[in-house]
Amino acid sequence: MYSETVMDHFNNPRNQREIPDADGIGEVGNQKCGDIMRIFLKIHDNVIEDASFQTFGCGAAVASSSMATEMIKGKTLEEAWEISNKAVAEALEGLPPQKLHCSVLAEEAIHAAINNYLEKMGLEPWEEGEGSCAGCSGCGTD
Amino acid sequence: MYSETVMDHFNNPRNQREIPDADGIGEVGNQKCGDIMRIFLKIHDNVIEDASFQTFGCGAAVASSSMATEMIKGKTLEEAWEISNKAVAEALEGLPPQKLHCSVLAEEAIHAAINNYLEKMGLEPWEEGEGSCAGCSGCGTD
Amino acid sequence: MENKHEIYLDNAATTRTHPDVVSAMLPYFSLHFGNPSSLYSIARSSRTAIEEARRKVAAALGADEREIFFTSGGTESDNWAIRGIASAHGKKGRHIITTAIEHHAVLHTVEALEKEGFEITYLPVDEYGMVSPESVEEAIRPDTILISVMLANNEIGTIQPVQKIGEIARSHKIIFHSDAVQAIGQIPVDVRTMNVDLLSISAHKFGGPKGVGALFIRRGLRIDPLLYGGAQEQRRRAGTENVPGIVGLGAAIERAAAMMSEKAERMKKLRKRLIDGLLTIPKSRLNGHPTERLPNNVNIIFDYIEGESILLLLDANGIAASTGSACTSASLDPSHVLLACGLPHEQAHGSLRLTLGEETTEADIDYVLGVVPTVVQRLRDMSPLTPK
Amino acid sequence: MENKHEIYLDNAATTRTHPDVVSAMLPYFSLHFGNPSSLYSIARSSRTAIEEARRKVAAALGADEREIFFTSGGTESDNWAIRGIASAHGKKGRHIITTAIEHHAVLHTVEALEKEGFEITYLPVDEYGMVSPESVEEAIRPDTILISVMLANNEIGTIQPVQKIGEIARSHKIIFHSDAVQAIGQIPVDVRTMNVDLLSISAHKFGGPKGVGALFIRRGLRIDPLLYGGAQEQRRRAGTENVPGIVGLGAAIERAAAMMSEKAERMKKLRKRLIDGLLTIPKSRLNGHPTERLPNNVNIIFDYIEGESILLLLDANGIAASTGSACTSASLDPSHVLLACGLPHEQAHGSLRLTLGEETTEADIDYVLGVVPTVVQRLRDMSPLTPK
Ligand SMILES: Cc1ncc(COP(=O)(O)O)c(C=O)c1O
Ligand SMILES: Cc1ncc(COP(=O)(O)O)c(C=O)c1O
Ligand code: FES
Ligand code: FES
Repeated sequence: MYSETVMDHFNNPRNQREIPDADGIGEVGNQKCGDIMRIFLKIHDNVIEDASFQTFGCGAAVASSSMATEMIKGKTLEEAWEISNKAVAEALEGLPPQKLHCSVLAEEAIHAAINNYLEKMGLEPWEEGEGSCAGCSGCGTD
Repeated sequence: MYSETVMDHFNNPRNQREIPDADGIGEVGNQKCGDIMRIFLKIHDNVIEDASFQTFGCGAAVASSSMATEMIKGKTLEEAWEISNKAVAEALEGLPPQKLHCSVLAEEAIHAAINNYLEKMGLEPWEEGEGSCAGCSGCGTD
Repeated sequence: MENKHEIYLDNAATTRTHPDVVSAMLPYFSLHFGNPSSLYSIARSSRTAIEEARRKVAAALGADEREIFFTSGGTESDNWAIRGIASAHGKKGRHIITTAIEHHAVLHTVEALEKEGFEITYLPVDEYGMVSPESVEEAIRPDTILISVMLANNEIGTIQPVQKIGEIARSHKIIFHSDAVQAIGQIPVDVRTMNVDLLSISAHKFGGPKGVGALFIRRGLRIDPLLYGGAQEQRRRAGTENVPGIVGLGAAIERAAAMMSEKAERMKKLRKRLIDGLLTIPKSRLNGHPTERLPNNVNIIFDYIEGESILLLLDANGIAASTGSACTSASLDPSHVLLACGLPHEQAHGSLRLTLGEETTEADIDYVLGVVPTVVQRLRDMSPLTPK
Repeated sequence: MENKHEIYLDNAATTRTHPDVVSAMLPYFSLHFGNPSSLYSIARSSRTAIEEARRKVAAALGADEREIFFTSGGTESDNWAIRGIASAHGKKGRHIITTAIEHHAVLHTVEALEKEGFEITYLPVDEYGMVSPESVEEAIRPDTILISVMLANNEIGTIQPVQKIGEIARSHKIIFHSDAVQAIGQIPVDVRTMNVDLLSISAHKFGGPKGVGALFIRRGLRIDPLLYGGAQEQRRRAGTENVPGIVGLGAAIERAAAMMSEKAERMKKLRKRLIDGLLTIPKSRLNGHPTERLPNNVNIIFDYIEGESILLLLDANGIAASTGSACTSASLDPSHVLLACGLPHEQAHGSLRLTLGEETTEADIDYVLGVVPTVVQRLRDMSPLTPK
């Protein structure tokens, strides 16, 4: 059911660890959905120098976290913010329809971590655009 | 679905012919049911000396006619009258439930032929007892 | 086969599962036996096999693979199509149009709905068993929600003008179901040109195994499930998938489609030989349409004699045939199809159906043509109806 | 099987069709392929084979053979039992009692009836997944027409007190259905001592093929068909019989019944070894009843980690297992059974079900006991829920 890339990121997750002195931490998801994702960012001069994750969730959730952290490393905050769940899913070579929400979770976790950093710095949090859970039919439809 | 005896009587019907100078002829059944049975009797001194049949119908109808004519030969009219459809079916080593009405048809045909003889002789026809189509669920139940 | 002479001419009742089809199925019993819904790798072959079969069925019907839903056979497909639409669209209207000559899987289903307050129009057929598209159009009411007309009849082989009926249904925005159980492998079936929304098929009628079939459901059509439970088949048909059966259905339909036109030509030649030979028997008549009929179907009435007796004597001569349809052969009822074609009762009890198959040879036909006249004569000698 | 290490511990999802069962089925595809409803002699073997299978199923259930009706599987049996009773007895009353932990084939069917105006009572279960007979008695109303309680649960293996529930149902003259799909071949099943009127089984859960099952219908019970059509199965279940499948069901149930008590003993020993070993992992708990459970069922929660991830890592190690039930593994829903047992959501997402089979060995168990702790540790390291 999962692509080889998903299985590779699930079996060999990149950046799966805590960053104890993280500059921004974002946690999203809820236990009812069966997915919780936490993303840690180390930020210097508006650039994400390091990123890591912790995830309670299915294979797609783990792979999405792993891929997302890889994708944002070295990016500016603006660039990272623009990484959509679609981009994560595509980088993973696709996700089954019922698992798309897991990539949405990754997008949200990045946003949450960036906003956490911005708030710590006394800045305005950025606003969510379209996308995220809006286009996702995961929760509560059954 | 049929016993060996049924198949034997179907494949080698006994007494299947007309008796041109029959003393009694009985015809029962109707085309709607898909079964018509005609029984011919040659009667001497209250005894059935010869019996024969013609049948339009299924394997069970043919076998029942064949067996019934065998069973009544040499019998008195009273004895022949008492031969029930059950006796015919038993002599055939059983009939499938949905084919029991075919043996009923044979009982009725015998009765009709005897009464036809009695009427020809200016006698009262005998009355049907229980049994016959009463206990049969063939016609019109579907 | 148990007899010396064994000539099987009841391919409309069921067909031999082709040995190649059985070979295709075999690995899915004991080797790749995983539940297709399972995650782990050993179940992946089951899932892949099902989806491969779905592609094959879709290709044979000109459908999209997401429009193919596997069932337990033609009966379930027919029941599901009709009840599923009645249940999902019953609020919009409670009128259904069908024909007098449908298979019992359709007729008894609409009769059950009749008891639940639906109104059913049973369209008549002409003497050849043909439904007229005009009669369909005339029967349409504002509350009509479904039209169900079979593609080809199982008893007399008449092929209906479903494409025209489909056009009419579509122009009135009414859902159109067709029972194509007898048609697959015999005549081209294309769900788009037919304009159908639902189409039933059954594997064992074209060299596949018994107990598996499919329902084509046009993309976007709203239909309720017949079987509720697990999330299989896009949540529309619950139950652990019959993996070997589905693989067999796929293999059989691919095979049947590939050989269809060649086979149909051969069947038509054999059919002509058989019909011409049988009609030399006095007081015999062909049932069904002379040209618009399944290439393998022969259905003949011999006056004065009854169907089951013919079958038994043919069987004694090693010929497997049927009268009416197989599923009613244990019952006493005359053929509802022949009655609808206007035949009287005694004749509706007395038809002989011979349906050829890919294994049928010219020698078989000639043997049959040698046997039938004797059998007919023998039964006519026995019948009180035969004129002197 | 595709992997090096292949340990199949998902026998509740489906079992390997036993090679002896496949051998029994094989002649009925291409050799004795006749339609059982046909008259002629070549179809006789099909008819005989079906009736022989019916005797075997009846013998295994303590039923009369005329009380056994073949279906396309457990799902159809459950749907038929419930909908057939609702339809035949709906005028008498529209209340149905079932439990919160039934299989979806029961739950989604009664939910569909709910939309049609039936009222459903979903009985709660205790923390072990056990229904109390008292709660059944209390739920009975004058308009109750059906009680449906499964014999053994497919996720946690808990065996219900169906005999007592059956007594209560009978004393109130209410029809009682039990889904025994998971019980056959594992624990004794006798329809008379259980006091059931209807009982569902499915062949592929005990070494038979997928796509075939049966419904026991007590003699004299009035029930409507689910599938309308031909006159098969005493006119109660239409459709050309899946002869090979039915033969496989018969062969499998005979085999399963013969080896049951020996197998159950072996399963219980292996189960104990597996449970004891797994519970040495910190923060782990057994779901389901400690003693009243299927001999082959192990269901464990490991705190802080999620089910699918466990499965994927076990699969990478050649172990086939499941979380929840197979048919929902593609969905996101937590287990409705574990929620009903009172577990919080994150735990209802995280159970590991291991169901042993006749091929399971002690070495398999020991291998699993070597793998699971590493997998659990790895996922706990990854989880934001794991306390430091
Ligand atoms: C036209 C038609 N429809 C439906 C069916 C039912 O198919 P099945 O017996 O496979 O359920 C049949 C054959 O029995 C048929 O000939
Ligand atoms: C308890 C229970 N009931 C019903 C079913 C449905 O059986 P099937 O998948 O054979 O239709 C299953 C298994 O899937 C089951 O475990
Ligand atoms: S995060 Fe719960 S479904 Fe999208
Ligand atoms: S004679 Fe017609 S059914 Fe008895």
